[in-house]
Amino acid sequence: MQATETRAPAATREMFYNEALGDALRLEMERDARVIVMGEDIAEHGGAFQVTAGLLETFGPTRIRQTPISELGIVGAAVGAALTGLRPVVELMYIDFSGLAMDQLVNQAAQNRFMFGGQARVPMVMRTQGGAGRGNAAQHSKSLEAWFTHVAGLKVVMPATPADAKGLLTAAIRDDDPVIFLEHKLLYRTKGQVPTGEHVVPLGRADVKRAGKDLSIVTWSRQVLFALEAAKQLTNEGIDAEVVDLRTLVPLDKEAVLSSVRKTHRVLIVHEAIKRSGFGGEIAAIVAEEAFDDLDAPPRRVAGLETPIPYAQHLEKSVIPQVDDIVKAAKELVA
Amino acid sequence: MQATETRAPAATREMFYNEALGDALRLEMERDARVIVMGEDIAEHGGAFQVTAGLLETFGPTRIRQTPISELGIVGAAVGAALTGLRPVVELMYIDFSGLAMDQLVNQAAQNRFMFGGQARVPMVMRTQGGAGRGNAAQHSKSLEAWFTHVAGLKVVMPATPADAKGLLTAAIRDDDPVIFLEHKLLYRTKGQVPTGEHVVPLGRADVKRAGKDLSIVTWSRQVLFALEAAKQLTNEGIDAEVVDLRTLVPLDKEAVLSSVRKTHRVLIVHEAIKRSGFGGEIAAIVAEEAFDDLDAPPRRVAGLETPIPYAQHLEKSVIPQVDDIVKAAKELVA
Amino acid sequence: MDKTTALDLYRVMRRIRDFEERATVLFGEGKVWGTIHSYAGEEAIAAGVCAHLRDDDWITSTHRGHGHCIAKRADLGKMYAELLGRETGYCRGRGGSMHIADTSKGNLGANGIVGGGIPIATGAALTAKQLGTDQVAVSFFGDGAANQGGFHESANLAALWKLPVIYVCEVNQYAESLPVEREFPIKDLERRADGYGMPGVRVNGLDVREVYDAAGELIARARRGEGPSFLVAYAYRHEGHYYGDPRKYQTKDQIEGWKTKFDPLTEARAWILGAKLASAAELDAIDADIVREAKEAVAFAEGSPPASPISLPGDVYASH
Amino acid sequence: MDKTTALDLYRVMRRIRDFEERATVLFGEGKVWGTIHSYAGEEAIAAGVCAHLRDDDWITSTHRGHGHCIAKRADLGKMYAELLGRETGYCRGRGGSMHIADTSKGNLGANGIVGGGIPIATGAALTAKQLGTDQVAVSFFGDGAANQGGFHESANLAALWKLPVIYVCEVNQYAESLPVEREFPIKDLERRADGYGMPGVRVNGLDVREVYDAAGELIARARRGEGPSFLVAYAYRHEGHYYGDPRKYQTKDQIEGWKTKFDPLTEARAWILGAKLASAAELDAIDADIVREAKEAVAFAEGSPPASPISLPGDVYASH
Ligand SMILES: Cc1ncc(C[n+]2csc(CCOP(=O)(O)OP(=O)(O)O)c2C)c(N)n1
Ligand SMILES: Cc1ncc(C[n+]2csc(CCOP(=O)(O)OP(=O)(O)O)c2C)c(N)n1
Ligand SMILES: [Mg+2]
Ligand SMILES: [Mg+2]
Repeated sequence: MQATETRAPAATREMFYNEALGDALRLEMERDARVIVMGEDIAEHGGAFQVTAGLLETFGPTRIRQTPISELGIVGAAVGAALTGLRPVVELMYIDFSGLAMDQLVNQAAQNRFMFGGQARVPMVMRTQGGAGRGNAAQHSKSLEAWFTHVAGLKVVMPATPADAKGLLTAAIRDDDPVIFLEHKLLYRTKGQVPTGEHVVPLGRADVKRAGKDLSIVTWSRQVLFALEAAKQLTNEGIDAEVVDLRTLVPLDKEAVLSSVRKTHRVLIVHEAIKRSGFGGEIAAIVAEEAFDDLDAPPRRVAGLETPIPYAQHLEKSVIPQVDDIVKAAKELVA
Repeated sequence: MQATETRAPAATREMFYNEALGDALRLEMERDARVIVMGEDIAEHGGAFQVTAGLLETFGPTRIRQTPISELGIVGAAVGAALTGLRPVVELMYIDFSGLAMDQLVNQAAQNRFMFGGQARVPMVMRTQGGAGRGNAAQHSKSLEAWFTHVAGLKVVMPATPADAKGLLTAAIRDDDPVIFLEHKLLYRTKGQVPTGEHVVPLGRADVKRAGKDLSIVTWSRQVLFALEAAKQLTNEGIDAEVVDLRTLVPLDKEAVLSSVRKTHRVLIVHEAIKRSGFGGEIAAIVAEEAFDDLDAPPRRVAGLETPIPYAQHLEKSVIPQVDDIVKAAKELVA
Repeated sequence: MDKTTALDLYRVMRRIRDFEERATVLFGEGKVWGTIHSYAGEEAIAAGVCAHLRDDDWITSTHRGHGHCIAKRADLGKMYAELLGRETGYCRGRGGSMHIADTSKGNLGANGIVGGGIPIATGAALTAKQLGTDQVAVSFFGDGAANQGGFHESANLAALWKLPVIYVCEVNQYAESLPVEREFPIKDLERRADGYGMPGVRVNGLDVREVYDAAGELIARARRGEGPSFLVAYAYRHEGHYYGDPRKYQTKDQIEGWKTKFDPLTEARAWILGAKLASAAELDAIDADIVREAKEAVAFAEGSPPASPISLPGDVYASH
Repeated sequence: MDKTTALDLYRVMRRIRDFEERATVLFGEGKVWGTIHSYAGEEAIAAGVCAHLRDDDWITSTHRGHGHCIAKRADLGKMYAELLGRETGYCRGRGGSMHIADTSKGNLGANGIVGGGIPIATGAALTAKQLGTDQVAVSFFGDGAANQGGFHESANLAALWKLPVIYVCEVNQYAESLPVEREFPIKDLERRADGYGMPGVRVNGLDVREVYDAAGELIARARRGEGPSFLVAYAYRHEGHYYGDPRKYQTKDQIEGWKTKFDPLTEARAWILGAKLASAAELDAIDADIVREAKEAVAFAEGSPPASPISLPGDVYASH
């Protein structure tokens, strides 16, 4: 089963990103009794980022299962539950903790279907959040999407807006494969119009968040907001940037990237994760391989410095891409 | 401290790759009492791939510490031992098991120095092996080097030959940072001339294993052997391929790659890991970014298919690059 | 114990032993690729436990998983076909010995990660609890796996939530080359159950009656909603860790002597004959039956087409 | 207990309390970035344990680590400087509250990964064993961390190898919003020690004498080469999980009442006065001293330059 887009979006309402996620969870839990949520701090407290706030009251402690601190055990239990008929959504508080659960995600969830010759499905979602910007330092600020994209059998989703967050989480829950759903800690309190009621954004479709003709900025998650701001500033310089929000890294909407590049002939890839072996390398490689002759300039990446995330605020800012960095790179690229 | 190259290599002797690794361990253990080895099955049995064979007899069970099956605990103990004065070498039997120990590698070992403002060093080596080709299926055959290269604070080494294996392992043990040392299960029984006595290959230096002028094949680990074989076959087609063996992925010898590409104007990147977000994407991106105008053709990658590794022999072969695949891609690239 | 039950147990044990012997031969002939791990010596455990399980109960198994699979009533032809890398194998040749699963019988798979199945069985038990059924999950794992963190986390979770899962630890004296006394600082592993407030029961894993009785109680308890338990069965690994293990770490007695000194099949036969539950002829007839069915199964496997090429993304993803 | 020891314990506890109160104010003033976790209510544990440790003994600490750091005789100025993101901080502003380390005093660092320090302390103990010294390692961690797989793996390893490590579990009634009775299926966590064949000792973590005595024995035992142990200290977290925690999961009594009902400092004062080890005036003088030194420390921090820019690769790699 793969979720298909809802045609006529209902009315919209302004929501915070975390609220939109909570809305998706609530609707899917109402729709399907097999959907349960597991994780730390998700019940009375409503989750470290208040995504599950209020769900305990509606669904009770058997469907909103607050767990002890046992990441491997929890994720593994979700794998087992998914294999046997539930559709668990696990909240892992910080993506940095995924190192503890990687075995169950990579050796089990991702591979079960293939290893068992198609006998199994693992319809689970692991929601977690990454990124710097709150002074949480090196063990609570990483961006690790590239790890998951390098695993055959996982899908990887990274919404940038409240509406996409809701629509993609709905699709992820309905998907029959394990989905790694990556939020950003600084997006939770961003606002946007979100369709009320059922809202599905199919996995695997990028979204051009701003059309432009001079260069393509390919990005995802929080950097979409930075890229949009940069694009705005760039108009002052007479530069018209297109902003392509990948939304889903796996499956990748390669055609969206390539067709944008074929139009603008220049590509700037922006992500918060460290540059070395970040997913931006993959995008740059694909563009270079498949749109070489369309490029009027080398592909270029703006990404995090190759360092753990420091604590002090001015240091933290200095190691992850800022709007200015995007503007500067875009200008150089177009020059 | 960083190891520097030994100048006048002593006499050489033909050794298997696993023997060369054992030789490095033995010499370093003789040289420095702080070096200990920990891992599963490494004592009487000599390790799953016979790298530590004979070491128990010489160094006894306190320095050749065979452990229970507790990957997180073992790797974490190595971190603690390294922080306090030992220089542990951990053998993790299969790289696929690193999912269990990722937290200690990534949140602790890699980041301690930075997080503590330079107070600490973590001189440890995690040796493990990856790759397909022995019918061990999806949980014992992965190539996961890209994960480790995406972590600030780790170094990543992947030797292709017995001599490099010995020299790089020596350098890794002497290095003051955590080094992920990745062997390949199908290299252990390959042979080559290896300097006897002390032999150091500094980290961070690629090696041109074959000079050529028509294209650069950039690769590492077992695929170096495939690339050399392909280069041989390509001479029949009048194609003269250069084979650049990266040897160390972090730190990367970027200059070696770029200068080869500037000479040949064509680059083919080959690795066994799945292509999506493999380290080849990083190389392709760097080449595209920094040698765009030198390229006469798009960069190209030959890599594993995006699937877990299947069991059956014919299937296993079908999902990882073979010599023929390299030959074919090279011909197309040069055409 | 009644005759039918006794003979069923015997039959399962013999079927497992026969499978392991035959798989070994096939491996020696170069027909099996990769690695295989023989369950010989431990048959009473899988047989005694799985006798209480319905097809809708779940198990998770290990790298040494043929026995669990057979005890959970797998089709032998599909098992052999998998070892031979055929399209008719349980995993269409994609999994091999270390990943045989049979979801139609509730076997959630052998596992190449030591301890990997423990959290998964715990999750299956959560499904039963969540859906309000009386299904149970059993996780089989070795002594070595008991030192994995996943065991600790799962046991705590299961006990906290009173999940219907039985953790069955098969102490076969080794984790690869590491003898059990170098794995644990304690002798009686079942003591660990107390730390989770669950029953810990020790059984002689050579005696299928003892396993059967103890497992029966723990499984019934789980079905009644009384929560998880820890069953520790002590036995001996007859063969090396894997086919081809040079066994440098073992004495001659351990290599040769154990097979006869500690053999659950010999014990089962002696018990059945002694208790006059069946005659030697009846047992021999069962043995013969098993050989016959095994030969048919191998023939089926050998006559089957090789695994079909990998098809992407369908082999990897369910939704695409 | 002699007067010096008693007053030293009191002094450390008071210093910790003062630090937490002052850090809270600084946080409220927007001078501290990120998150802080107050150790108020648990001071007797760090003080009682670390009193037995030499500078060359090691500890690993937690996200709630200020107390351990201070008890291990850290420089307060460098601690405040770290919270304020200054170059003179322990980690040059790179670590912050959750990563303060002081390797010169054997503090191998606070840790943002719950349970992350447990294997590391075990490894430090391995160093002591390997080098034949009588150093010991202590791992402090919370009740929540006791359910991490790393605890299980480390405890087994340490007991097996008789490593000189003491696992000190600080049961402060919560793991974030999860109350202890929803974390464990058992009430007496110290029972888990038996599964590793190590002593498990329960102490009242509000009573610094009790902690001191129990820790003294276990540490001496470790120094004598008799192996690891598990010390479980029960206390109460006075503040929320972190600065700003809305504490929706707690009652008014838990939020307000616990601070006074379960206060190790009140208890220590009462004990010292009751046992006539010192007068109220002497204790007040200590308190005043502590305020003075704290003010100096804060002034040092506030007068220090901001953390210098990140320098690569030197900040990340030692060899380059
Ligand atoms: C996580 C992990 N670590 C190590 C291994 C390698 N390995 C395979 S089987 C085995 C021994 C397992 O011992 P035990 O659990 O007692 O099972 P047994 O083989 O004795 O049945 C080891 C170490 C593995 N497959 N997975
Ligand atoms: C591996 C991991 N999981 C979850 C968290 C989030 N977290 C931070 S503190 C905490 C609670 C820890 O509880 P406990 O060990 O009892 O320590 P306490 O905070 O009570 O001192 C949690 C869940 C984390 N930091 N690391
Ligand atoms: Mg065993
Ligand atoms: Mg706590």
